[in-house]
Amino acid sequence: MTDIKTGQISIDDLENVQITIGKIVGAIEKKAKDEGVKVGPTPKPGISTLRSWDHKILSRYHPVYTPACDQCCYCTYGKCDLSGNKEGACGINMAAHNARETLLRVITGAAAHSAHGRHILHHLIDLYGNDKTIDMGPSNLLAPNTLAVTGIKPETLGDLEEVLDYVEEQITQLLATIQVGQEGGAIDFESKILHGGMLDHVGMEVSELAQVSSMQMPKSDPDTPLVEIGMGCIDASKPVLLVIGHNVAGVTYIMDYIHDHELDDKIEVAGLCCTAIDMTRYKVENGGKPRAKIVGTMAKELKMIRSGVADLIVVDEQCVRADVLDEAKKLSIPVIATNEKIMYGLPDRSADDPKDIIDDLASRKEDGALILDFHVLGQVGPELAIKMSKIRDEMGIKALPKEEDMQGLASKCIYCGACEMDCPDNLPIMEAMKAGVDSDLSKFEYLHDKCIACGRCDQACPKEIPILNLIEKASQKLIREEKGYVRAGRGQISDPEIREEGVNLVLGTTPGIIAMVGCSNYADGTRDYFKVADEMLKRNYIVVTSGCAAMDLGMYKNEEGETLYEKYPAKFLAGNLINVGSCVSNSHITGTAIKVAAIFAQRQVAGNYEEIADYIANRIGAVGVAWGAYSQKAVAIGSGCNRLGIPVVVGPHGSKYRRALIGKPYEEEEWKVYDARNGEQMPIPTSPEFMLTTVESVEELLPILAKNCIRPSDNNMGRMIKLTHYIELSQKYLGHMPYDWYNFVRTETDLPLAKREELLKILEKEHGWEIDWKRKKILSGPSMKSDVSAQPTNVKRLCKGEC
Amino acid sequence: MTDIKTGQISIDDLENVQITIGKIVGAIEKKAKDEGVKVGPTPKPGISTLRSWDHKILSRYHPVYTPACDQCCYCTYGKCDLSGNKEGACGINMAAHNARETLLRVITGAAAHSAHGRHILHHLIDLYGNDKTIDMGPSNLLAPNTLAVTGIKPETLGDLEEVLDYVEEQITQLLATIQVGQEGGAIDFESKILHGGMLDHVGMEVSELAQVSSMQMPKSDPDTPLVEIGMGCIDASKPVLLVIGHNVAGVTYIMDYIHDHELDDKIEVAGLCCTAIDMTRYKVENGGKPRAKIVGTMAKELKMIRSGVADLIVVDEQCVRADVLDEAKKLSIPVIATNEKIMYGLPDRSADDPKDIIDDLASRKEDGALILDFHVLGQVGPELAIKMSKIRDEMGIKALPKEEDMQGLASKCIYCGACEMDCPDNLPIMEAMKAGVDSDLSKFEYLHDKCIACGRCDQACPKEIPILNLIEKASQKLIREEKGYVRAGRGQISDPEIREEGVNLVLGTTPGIIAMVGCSNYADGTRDYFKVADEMLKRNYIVVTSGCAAMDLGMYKNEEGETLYEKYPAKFLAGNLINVGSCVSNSHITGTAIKVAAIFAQRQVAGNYEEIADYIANRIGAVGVAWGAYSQKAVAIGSGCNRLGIPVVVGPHGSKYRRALIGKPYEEEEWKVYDARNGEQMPIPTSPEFMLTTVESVEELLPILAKNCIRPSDNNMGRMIKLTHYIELSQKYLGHMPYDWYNFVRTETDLPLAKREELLKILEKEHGWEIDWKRKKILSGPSMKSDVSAQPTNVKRLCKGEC
Amino acid sequence: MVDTTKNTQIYETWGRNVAKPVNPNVAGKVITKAKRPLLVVASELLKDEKLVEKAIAIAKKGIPVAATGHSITALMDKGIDAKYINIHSLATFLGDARWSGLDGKGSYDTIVFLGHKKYYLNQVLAGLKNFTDLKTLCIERHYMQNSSLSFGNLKADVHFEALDELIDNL
Amino acid sequence: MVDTTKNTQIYETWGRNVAKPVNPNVAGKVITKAKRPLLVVASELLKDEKLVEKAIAIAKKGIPVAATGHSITALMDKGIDAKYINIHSLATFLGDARWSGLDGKGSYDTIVFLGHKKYYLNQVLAGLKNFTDLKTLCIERHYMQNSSLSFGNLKADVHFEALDELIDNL
Ligand code: SF4
Ligand code: SF4
Ligand code: SF4
Ligand code: SF4
Ligand code: SF4
Ligand code: SF4
Ligand code: SF4
Ligand code: SF4
Repeated sequence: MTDIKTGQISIDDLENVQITIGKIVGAIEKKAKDEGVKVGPTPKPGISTLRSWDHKILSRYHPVYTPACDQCCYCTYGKCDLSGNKEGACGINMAAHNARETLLRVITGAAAHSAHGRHILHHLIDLYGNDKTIDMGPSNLLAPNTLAVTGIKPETLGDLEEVLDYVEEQITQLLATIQVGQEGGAIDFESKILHGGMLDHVGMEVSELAQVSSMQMPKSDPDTPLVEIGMGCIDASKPVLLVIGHNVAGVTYIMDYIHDHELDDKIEVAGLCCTAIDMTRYKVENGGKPRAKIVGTMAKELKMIRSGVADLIVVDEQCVRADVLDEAKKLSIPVIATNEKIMYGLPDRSADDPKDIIDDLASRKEDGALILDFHVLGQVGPELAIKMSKIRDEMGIKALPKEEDMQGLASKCIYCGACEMDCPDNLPIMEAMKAGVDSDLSKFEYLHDKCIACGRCDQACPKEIPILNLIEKASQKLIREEKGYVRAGRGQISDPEIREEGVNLVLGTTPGIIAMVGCSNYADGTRDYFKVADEMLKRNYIVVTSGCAAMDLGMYKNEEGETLYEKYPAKFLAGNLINVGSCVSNSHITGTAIKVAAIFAQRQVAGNYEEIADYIANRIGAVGVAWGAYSQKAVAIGSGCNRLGIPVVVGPHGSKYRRALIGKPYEEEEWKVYDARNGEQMPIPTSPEFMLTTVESVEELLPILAKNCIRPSDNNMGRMIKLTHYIELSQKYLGHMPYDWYNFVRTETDLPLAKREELLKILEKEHGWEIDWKRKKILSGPSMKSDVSAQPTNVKRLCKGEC
Repeated sequence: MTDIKTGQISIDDLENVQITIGKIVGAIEKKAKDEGVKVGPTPKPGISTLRSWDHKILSRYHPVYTPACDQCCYCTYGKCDLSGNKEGACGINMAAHNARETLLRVITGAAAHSAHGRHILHHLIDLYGNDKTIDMGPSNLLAPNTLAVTGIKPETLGDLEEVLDYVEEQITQLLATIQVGQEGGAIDFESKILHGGMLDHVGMEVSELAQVSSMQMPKSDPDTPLVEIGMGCIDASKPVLLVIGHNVAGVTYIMDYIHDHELDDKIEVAGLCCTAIDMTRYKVENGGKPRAKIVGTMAKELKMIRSGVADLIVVDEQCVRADVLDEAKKLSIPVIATNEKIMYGLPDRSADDPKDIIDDLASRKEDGALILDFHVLGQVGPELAIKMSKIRDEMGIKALPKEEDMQGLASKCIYCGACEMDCPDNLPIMEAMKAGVDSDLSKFEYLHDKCIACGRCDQACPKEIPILNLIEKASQKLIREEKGYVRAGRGQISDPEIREEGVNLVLGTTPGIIAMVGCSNYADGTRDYFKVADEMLKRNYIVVTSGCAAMDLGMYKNEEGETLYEKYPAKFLAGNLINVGSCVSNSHITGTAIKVAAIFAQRQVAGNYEEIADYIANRIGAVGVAWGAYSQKAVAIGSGCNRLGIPVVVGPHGSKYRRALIGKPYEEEEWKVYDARNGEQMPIPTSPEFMLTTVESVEELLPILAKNCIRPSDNNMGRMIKLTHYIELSQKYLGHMPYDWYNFVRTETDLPLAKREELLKILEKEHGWEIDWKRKKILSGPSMKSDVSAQPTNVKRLCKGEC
Repeated sequence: MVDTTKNTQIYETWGRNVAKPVNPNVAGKVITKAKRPLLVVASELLKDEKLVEKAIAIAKKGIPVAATGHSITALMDKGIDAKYINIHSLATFLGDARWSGLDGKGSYDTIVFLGHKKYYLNQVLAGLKNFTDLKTLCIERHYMQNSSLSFGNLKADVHFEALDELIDNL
Repeated sequence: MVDTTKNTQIYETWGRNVAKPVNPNVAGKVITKAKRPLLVVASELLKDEKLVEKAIAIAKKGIPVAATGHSITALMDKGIDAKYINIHSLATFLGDARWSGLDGKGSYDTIVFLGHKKYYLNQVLAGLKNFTDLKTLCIERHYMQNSSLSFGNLKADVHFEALDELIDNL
């Protein structure tokens, strides 16, 4: 037996040497132990390990299915008609099948993030080696999700491989259960959904740890620079290199090439979706200047391409329209695919001479190329963009219709209604056509912000009117003004910040964290999101954001002409607006909650998921909002939040996720927890009221956000603050006092000071509570006691006296 | 740097020790090298690594989409109407989306097999340790798929973990591409499908290597015992313990308990689906006696449960009806779930005292239990079955309707047609009802074999007539006679067998391998499959079978009262019938093809997938038939065959897989390969004509099988034999000479001897070929030369003079 | 009489069960015959003052109203029995025999919808259709295929006419 | 006249485009007007001798026949232009302008189906519907929703009547 303590091991000849992955897993766990990381009961949980925790969540938050289809088409026994909760040929019923469908979508999202993580990790290990230290700024708890789930405390890039091995194994296990003839119980598909969501956050975290550590991205930096955003900020007079996607690995070579060849001022590099965000984080650590501009979200992709401004499009992975190549071709824009996940059938030119590739694309001999070698990509990208700019100018490429053609195009409309029926939001296109005939383009302009540029109307129109192009042409003035600022993604919340703010969060004196995340499939345009953030920031909530949401929040200015990012600082403090970064940075949001449990509350993190989740569920008033969520990634992120007890709201389109988790406030028995001090049951407020639900309008959303930040652990000051916001927001946006406000009152000190007398009167009159009017005290009425030292928990074993 | 050559490594303190999975991967590859295994150009291929090979296949075999739905419902931008190949909101069109759907189903199947592999591997490593040697019988090439794909030559169970790490990583990568906004090119989704299929065979192989090596299963043994099969062979007078699923790990504890407690004669252990097959392989190595009976395929599940014969049902994973618990409950049959993938919402009793579990289930306090601890399972299973047998007898449980109630039930029918509309095969149920009213049950009996027991008719009937029960009751006599024999799965084809038979296969003198695999979703009952096997065996084809197909083939007897297994030996020789084993044993079928390339043709295997596939595609006349394929696993298996150039036929229900790969015989340019001797192009016969297609009836199938065994490498004798069968089968089943037989004639010696003159006349008259009648020689006409020393290849780089 | 049953064009399908198209008089009868009907209105109502009027007119016939989204803002102090509730919660509770309704008086049997986003309501209805026995009636401008009964696709003015006729039939 | 358009009940949906139900006389006209029709028959034909007769009668009107499955066995030596082909191959080739037809005389424009398994034909039709411009006409006993035109669901005797009427209209 050979024992090695330190140093590098190189194994030249493995004959008769027994090394197994399993053993190394054990070794790494042992390492954690040796470093004083006590590993909890559930490192690397399998499908069933945390099942009892899930069943606890699910006993309060009932799975509600709103099928996106009455049929199942998984196998050739089918299609099966499951309507009315019938069973299909394999015996599965509608409820279980919809849970299965949701699981499939959740693990698709988790796979997208994890596969992204695997790609960028391989790439960065190739560049910097396994020993490259993970550095996230002033933090000892670098990888909260990873540690809580796997028990592994990664310190180098190399350590992350094992983490992904685990995630991939579990995703494969879950994908297996999608196979016809596997799980039959809806409730156990639900548990698997939560498992998949949890894995997603580990996958995201790995991606983020790798890139922040290796790419000189900001590390827990509240003072990151402001980045220009909007279609209006792109300087079309320069060659424009447009990047679309989520994985910044390849484009860094382009950015470096530009910088090294002093082309920074000669070329406009702009991005769509999360690659854009990460481009603006690349090398801006310690005051670096962002080297790219942001165009916006997926809802801007087709608009931007159709504008014809780009001279070259580079795509990587995720949230890239499938028709980029076709659309670009029409406007003589070459496309370079740079990632195995999206290859568009393009010829693989990775091993070719950059000059040949540039020639073939510039001459339009080829519409595009697949380039997986980033050195080649780095050179081809900028040089081709410069070349194409000239060529396309000379060709006189015209993108949108000419002013003078607008009326004619509108006149072609036969008012068949196909476009409106096919538009995901049933936007009033025919009205715009009608007005367009009279050269009134204002109704097209009106559609611009509401339109998510999906292109379905174009596909539907029997007269082949380029509807989206009409909208965009009519909105040229708007678009020119469409510029704002986003604060570059700051990365993790640091340990000192957690130490400072943790207590306020748990006691409720900071009224809550509103995490505004997700995609751009809004029901009613982007400005809604601005309204939500503005309102909640004014009310001192911490607003955390990322990805597409973070971008859209930067597109608007308040009355003073400031964007929210200019107005609000980005520390982890009440009333701050924090852009953590791209989609994979969402792991910082759950990570923050875990860090509060770990750092403020000193809970053991490693391999101790249930206890951490239980802590968060009962004490941290955070609500996620993915108002425009459309992707499988979004539902994966949401499910990961849910397993930690963090509720998530999605906009109305989110109903197409097929499933929600909704509590029943009228079922008193379901709103109880244990007091860990003695194992006795105690009632809790009916908040969060849901784990996942849909909401129809932002006016409805705002009071819901305030209400669902209420937690059992609130002290009286905290509860008072939260209740004040709930009542005020209900009055402001729904025009009345909420019906259930009194349910959250434990004692008179929970009542908003200014309205205390008035509210006490209501409590007496309408709810029959007994009031001692002399002392202005509540004598009887509340169903809960105010006891800040109570230790609410859902987990019996965590109570004193239990195992 | 510490270098270790041999011995065990235990790493007690990993501080500053740099070990990475990646490095160990490198080390294992190095090990392979040191052992003289040359690793080829593509070990552990990523998504794009074998893309150029795929594009070669796909340029001849065109993806053909028959959508199972006109819509896409993947994300909340949708549902999108893609009809007419329109684009959805993300820009994907119908073709690409259908390729994506197929990919999703393929990787679901691959995940099912790989997750099964991971489960059983973990379990067996726990039992036997990492060092347990992989033993598959007389074979040096133990793991042909694994070696060809990954370059790893696994020798112990522990070696297999890395193989699964690779598979899981790639499955996750592929699953990521399902996410909205990833791949847009149908052709690249197609390449990903083939990648997924390839991974599936590695996943299956790992499962099989692990179980055969550790569970005393037959190892390349052509003389395995015959096992009783059929609902008729179950002795209902004993306690019946029924096992359903695919993963034999848990049930081995039950079998051992029974054996150790000398209960073998006191309890009837029977299985459905592949667990049944593997139960009959367990400990039958070297002449062991099978310890279980086989009931049959998934199409027997509901029939068997509804018969009420079982006293206990134990389920593991895959191909288990989702309603087992509900159905069993109605007949007071307790259900034990034993695998995380199927938990049915049952309470986890893994840590409980077996006695308590038995009490709770026997008293029907609980309908079932989840038991993940196999020691507990081993005890609970048999004891509970024995107990329940008595209890259920005493309760007088009646399952099927009584004879005297049949007419009454049939009379309830209002002839609404709902059942027939909902029946996957639109079986004539109303006719049977009509006759049933007159107490004529023969029409119900007629349905028995055609009915796949999906239960959809029951779900549909507004009068709640238990239709399936009527069918089964009417078929009691048939069912009692439903007994036959299956030869227990023999495992791999050994190296000596390959050495002996390889030349006949490549030259065509053994006319081909017909691999009859897959599930039981037949269009017209099970007897069809028997007909196919019988016909092909008589014609000296090698028939290889596995899983459900292997079971169904054992259910019938020929005129002499013999099952095919009794009639035909099980060596790897012309005219033999080989049951390799369960579903995961399908890896032996592709493995055999790889072994022919490796052992007979001496091709390098390790990490040399393309060359191996190219060899097989051009030289090995094998055709897969999955006549009743219904599952995602089946399409995964088929896709894996396809990447190796092995064509696959599925029955008509297979059209619901949405996609086929079909060649165009009229496109001459597409039927050319290189001659590796000089790089020149040479025409090839239009066979295989497809990589994946559907066929309507077995009468149509039989000539197709014969035709599609033709390969460029056939010598004249071989071609003559193949052509003879093609012509004869066309005449026998389609009533005429095939239209294209002459396309396969290169010289007069390719012509069937007995008919040579007649055929030469036809060639002269109808096709204008020039014949030298004196010498009976063809002077001109054929589009191909006969040149056995030609070396057909699709891969330019493999030609002499190329890199 | 307005014929509201003609144009049942749809963009996507859920399955083989689709809403029966109804005319306003039949719709009126369905509501009148209901033991305990509930009118569920939503925020799209606010886009047209006329629609608000119709909703109020229906409610005035003594039908309790669940106001989802922020539609309640238009219905307060109008002398009708309207209460705010989130529609996803409402749909969950509607299917639960243990829920005692918005007013504590027990469960509903016929649910009438007006003023909703088309795609959102169709999802909500998909849940009700598959997991409850409730009768659902959509009196929207769009054909709501997942309802039990629904108007077809109507022009705005025809829709108002139809609503008037329905109100007359209550 | 037989009305073959009434019962278009289906078990599952593919999407919003469904076959237009046609009566036999219209079906006859469609075939007659076709530039180059093709009758595609399949093995279910063999289950009923009468069906075979009808198929032959249609073919005798000069319509070439693709015999899929093993249906050719009933059509040989009947003086009609019938040729065996696998239906999945046929559907692939039908959509390919480069294919010159079963007889080398070029592509077809109207494809008539008879004697197929319902689920199988609907899949084949799903391909044709989405990826070709061909007109497809199903004269089956079952309503084939993925066809351009189709009979509704018919009883066996009505079906034969309808076929006769169609034949009379050729
Ligand atoms: S689940 Fe989706 S793809 Fe399947 S039938 Fe329904 S809408 Fe179509
Ligand atoms: S998985 Fe089940 S419900 Fe779905 S199509 Fe197959 S048999 Fe039907
Ligand atoms: S592009 Fe805009 S207007 Fe057109 S369908 Fe999509 S969202 Fe509606
Ligand atoms: S689809 Fe085209 S023609 Fe029809 S209403 Fe819309 S814009 Fe007009
Ligand atoms: S993945 Fe694309 S086609 Fe499918 S629903 Fe989403 S946007 Fe529509
Ligand atoms: S159980 Fe049999 S008869 Fe009933 S629908 Fe299924 S296959 Fe048809
Ligand atoms: S569904 Fe029931 S009532 Fe209708 S025809 Fe079939 S058996 Fe008779
Ligand atoms: S052959 Fe098919 S049905 Fe049978 S066990 Fe395998 S996957 Fe299941």
